[in-house]
Amino acid sequence: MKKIINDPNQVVTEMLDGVVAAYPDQIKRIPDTTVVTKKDAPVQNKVGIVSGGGSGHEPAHAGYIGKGMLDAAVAGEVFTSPTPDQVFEAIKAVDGGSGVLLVIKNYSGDVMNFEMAAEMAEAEGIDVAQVIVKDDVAIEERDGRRGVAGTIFVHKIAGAKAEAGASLEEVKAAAEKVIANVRSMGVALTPCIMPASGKPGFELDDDEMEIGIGIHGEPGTERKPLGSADDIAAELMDHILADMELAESDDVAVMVNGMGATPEMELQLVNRKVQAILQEKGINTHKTFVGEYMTSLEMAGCSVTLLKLDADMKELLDSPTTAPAF
Amino acid sequence: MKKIINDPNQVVTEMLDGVVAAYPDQIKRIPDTTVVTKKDAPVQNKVGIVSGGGSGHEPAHAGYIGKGMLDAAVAGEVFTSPTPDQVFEAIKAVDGGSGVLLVIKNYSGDVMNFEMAAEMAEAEGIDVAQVIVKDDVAIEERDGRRGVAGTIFVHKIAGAKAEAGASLEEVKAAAEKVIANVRSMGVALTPCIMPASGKPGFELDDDEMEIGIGIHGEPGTERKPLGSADDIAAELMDHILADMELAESDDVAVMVNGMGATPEMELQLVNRKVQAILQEKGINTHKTFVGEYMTSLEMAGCSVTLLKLDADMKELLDSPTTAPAF
Amino acid sequence: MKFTADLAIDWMTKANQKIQDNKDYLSSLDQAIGDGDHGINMARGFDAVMNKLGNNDYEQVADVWKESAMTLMSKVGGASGPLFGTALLKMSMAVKGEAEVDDKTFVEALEDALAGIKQRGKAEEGEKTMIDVWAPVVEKMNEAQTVEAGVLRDTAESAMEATKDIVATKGRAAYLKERSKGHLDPGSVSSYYLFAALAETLEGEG
Amino acid sequence: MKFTADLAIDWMTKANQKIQDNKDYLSSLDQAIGDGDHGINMARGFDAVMNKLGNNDYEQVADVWKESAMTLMSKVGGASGPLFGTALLKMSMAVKGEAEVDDKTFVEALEDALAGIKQRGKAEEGEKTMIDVWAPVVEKMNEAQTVEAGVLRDTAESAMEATKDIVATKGRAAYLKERSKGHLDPGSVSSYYLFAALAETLEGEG
Ligand SMILES: Nc1ncnc2c1ncn2[C@@H]1O[C@H](COP(=O)(O)OP(=O)(O)O)[C@@H](O)[C@H]1O
Ligand SMILES: Nc1ncnc2c1ncn2[C@@H]1O[C@H](COP(=O)(O)OP(=O)(O)O)[C@@H](O)[C@H]1O
Ligand SMILES: [Mg+2]
Ligand SMILES: [Mg+2]
Ligand SMILES: [Mg+2]
Ligand SMILES: [Mg+2]
Repeated sequence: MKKIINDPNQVVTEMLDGVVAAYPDQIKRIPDTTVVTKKDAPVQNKVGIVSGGGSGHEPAHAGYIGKGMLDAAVAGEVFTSPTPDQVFEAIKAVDGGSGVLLVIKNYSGDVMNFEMAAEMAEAEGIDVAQVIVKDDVAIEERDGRRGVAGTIFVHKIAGAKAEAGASLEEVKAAAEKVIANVRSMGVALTPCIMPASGKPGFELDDDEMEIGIGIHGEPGTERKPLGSADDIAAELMDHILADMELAESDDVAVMVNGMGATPEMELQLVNRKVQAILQEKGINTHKTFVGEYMTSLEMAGCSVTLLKLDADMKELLDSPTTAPAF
Repeated sequence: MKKIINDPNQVVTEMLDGVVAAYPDQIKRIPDTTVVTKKDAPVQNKVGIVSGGGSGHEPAHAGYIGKGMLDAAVAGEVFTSPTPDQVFEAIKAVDGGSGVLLVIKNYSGDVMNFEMAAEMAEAEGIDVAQVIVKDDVAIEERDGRRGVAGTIFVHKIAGAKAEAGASLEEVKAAAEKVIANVRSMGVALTPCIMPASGKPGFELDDDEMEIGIGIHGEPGTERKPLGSADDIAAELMDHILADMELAESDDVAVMVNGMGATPEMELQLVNRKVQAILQEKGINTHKTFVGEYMTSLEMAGCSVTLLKLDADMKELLDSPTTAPAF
Repeated sequence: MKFTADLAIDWMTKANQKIQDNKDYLSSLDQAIGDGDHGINMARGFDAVMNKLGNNDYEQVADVWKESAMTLMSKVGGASGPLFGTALLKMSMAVKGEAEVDDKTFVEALEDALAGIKQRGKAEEGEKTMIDVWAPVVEKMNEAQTVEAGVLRDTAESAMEATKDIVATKGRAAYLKERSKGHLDPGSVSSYYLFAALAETLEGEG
Repeated sequence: MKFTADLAIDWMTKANQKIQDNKDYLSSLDQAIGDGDHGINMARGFDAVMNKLGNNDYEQVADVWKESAMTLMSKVGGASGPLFGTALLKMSMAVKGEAEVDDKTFVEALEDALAGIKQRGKAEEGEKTMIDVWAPVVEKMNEAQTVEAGVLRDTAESAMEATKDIVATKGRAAYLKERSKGHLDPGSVSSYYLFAALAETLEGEG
């Protein structure tokens, strides 16, 4: 395990210290928690947006805190969803009287822990709504799908909606619309190593890749010889497009997301092919994001995300945010 | 060599295609060159800023094209400085009548190729000035120092100055002021592999790191057992601070730059310690940048950059830019 | 049976021992069909439980279980944290106010725990989760209306082993579909440790 | 000596051959004390030169050298591109208008090339760069006022080998300071190939 860390059991709390030290004017930490919030939280009469999950996906989720995006992020241990008490702290910290939306990635642990926190908050009279992101088409059944990089689009669009003064119900509806229209799929070239165990999550031969990988190194759909950038992009796009209803002249947002160790040069090669495929189909790319948005520690690989946009979503996606990672 | 690429000899041109496809409203490519420019270049009566160098440092340099930053970036082959004819194309494309500043990283090859381009441009009556960035304190002699991540601050501040309508002389002076006040140093945990050769640039044992590494994998100052995040940050800061005159209450900008394969979690751990050291010395961090700004393909490691700021530089650093990577 | 607060603490102590001893094993099971953190999660949680229990006095079984439940809930995380937390919380509610818990009440408490797990996990028997250990154990105890160490251990052990043959439809292993077969469910193995620890506590008493 | 355009092409062809044959070797030399691309750079450049020369007719030596110079300049990049480009450009300027180049003019051309390299590289002899091959070769030719194959090859070869003992003060190897000792300078090795190729061309003629 070759990592720039101190104590493997302290990486989460130290990472949060680092984030707060990097953006002290924007982000603060609730003492004795693993919750970071906007400096000016709670914003009165604005719906608060809380997201979070296991750590190891940086810049998710703390990097998306900012005006027009998240109000708080809850960090669990590496790849382990945070506990209800922590999520509850986040909810309390960002409720400005208009209620709080929880953006949850679809993993049993995340769903349970966030739900329990929601129950605790409701017991204290805080209005809470939740949405569950399930964008990973590597899983066939829609309800079993994992939440991966598409989550960032949910943060952005729900965050913009909340910033515009919408009600909790409206913000939730905006988030649900993103969830209904976003699809992702990923590939890994090398595994990631959890600091606490020091062991790779899986093994891949020198000439192999794993298609359909999860962001915690969950096994994918197929293991096969490493393909070219064009082949990889085409394969991911095949799966994604097969699951979306996209017609000529439709608008999409594209995200080519690095898993942690893949250089941007390679992400741009994937993007090149993704855009070529879209162009060939007459689909219009409204906006493209190439970079590391939802990572898996030092995994090498990438994911492709498409979000089908309507006029409303375009406006919300394009509206400004101060979140450092967007 | 485990890379997401197509033909190893086509990575540069395909990467540029990817960048243009990602930001088609902002960036265009000059046909049959490896030059990308602002979509609206040349901007009349604004000093043009051209940078560039070998490829493999993405998002440098194309990602810094935008209003308030670069007007053009010239991409050489991987780790090989671009040729004079290409740089000349860039100069011609961005000259809006007020002259062009070349931001050159201090490598023999870069200096020679850019200088020859400058001569060609001057022969055609274009006003050209150049600055040479040498921020890497791993090299003792100031004039022999490499240009590394500090270059991004030169782009930003010179770009903002040009955007504000300053003359070529003034823009050059702003760039020189950054160069005089910026210091960097890096560390590598794993080597990078050039696509064309398929071979790692150097070898490191499983428990070793190389302090003072160059961004092309040039050997550093010391090879030793992998230290903790705190130790690494402290060592890089020691070298940097020993070379700067920083007094209590001075303002700095901080960049913790990933070399390509290092997850942001680790960069934040380094940042945490960097900020603690600054705080202890009473030095004020005006702004912090944590992420991948000047990479070395898939090298694992990071660099730390400090820029001492005065009021002018702060304003220029803080002014807006549309560059996708800043 | 007269299950006291001291026995409740003894149970948690023995459970902790097994979890810590098998931390790497549990993680390796989770690595095969999940994300490899189950041992780390459980070890962190039970370590915290031991810390809590060691620093306080408890009159009632319910207090021990409630404290353990809240600690697991706030320290384990992942899927197993809320589930083990809910189980112990439901048990503590079922025995509230009783200084000594008899067999009948203990069985009722286990039934409530199972119901809590199912509800929280939105899962049923046969989905390759810890429910596949809890359900048969509760069923056996319910039939006998007594909590007997040998039966407890044997039932939990064979149920745990039987999870090998199940195709997962809940939790992370569900992503693997058919490929999840042939692997033990990590949460079922830690549930087995819990019941085996309980059996030892009861035997030590008997 | 009557050095013609055909011989100039023959020289470039033989130089290309050596560069391509030793591409990996040159890169490995550069990997030791630089960034590992010297062979790749030179091979790419000379490949382009061959392409260019093969598709055109040339009357004068100067035209061959100028075309080669411009091609190297626009295809090699790095430090070596502008230097070899400058060298050949200076040579072409020195022999401009002459259909056949005699020894005296050839030597003058080499002198101009060396001056060009020094100026462009802001470097002198003894800094562990290609100058450490060019300078002794030019000096020897200048003394003799004739370009003799054997002398050319031997001088270039021993000069190339002598770069091993130099501590670099220019180019990427300078970062290594004392540690650059014991390694050949890659640009000096490719310069040696250039002169060895010239020697073969002259021998083929003689
Ligand atoms: N929906 C569910 N209902 C019941 N038990 C579940 C459910 N999902 C997961 N589990 C149990 O949790 C265990 C995994 O726990 P753990 O690895 O700690 O959490 P995570 O899966 O979040 O990493 C599984 O082995 C399984 O027994
Ligand atoms: N300033 C200089 N003057 C003369 N020759 C130089 C200078 N800098 C580098 N060289 C030569 O260039 C060679 C390296 O070329 P190459 O590897 O192609 O370029 P780069 O160093 O840019 O990667 C060195 O071996 C040396 O001979
Ligand atoms: Mg987990
Ligand atoms: Mg080079
Ligand atoms: Mg797990
Ligand atoms: Mg080189």
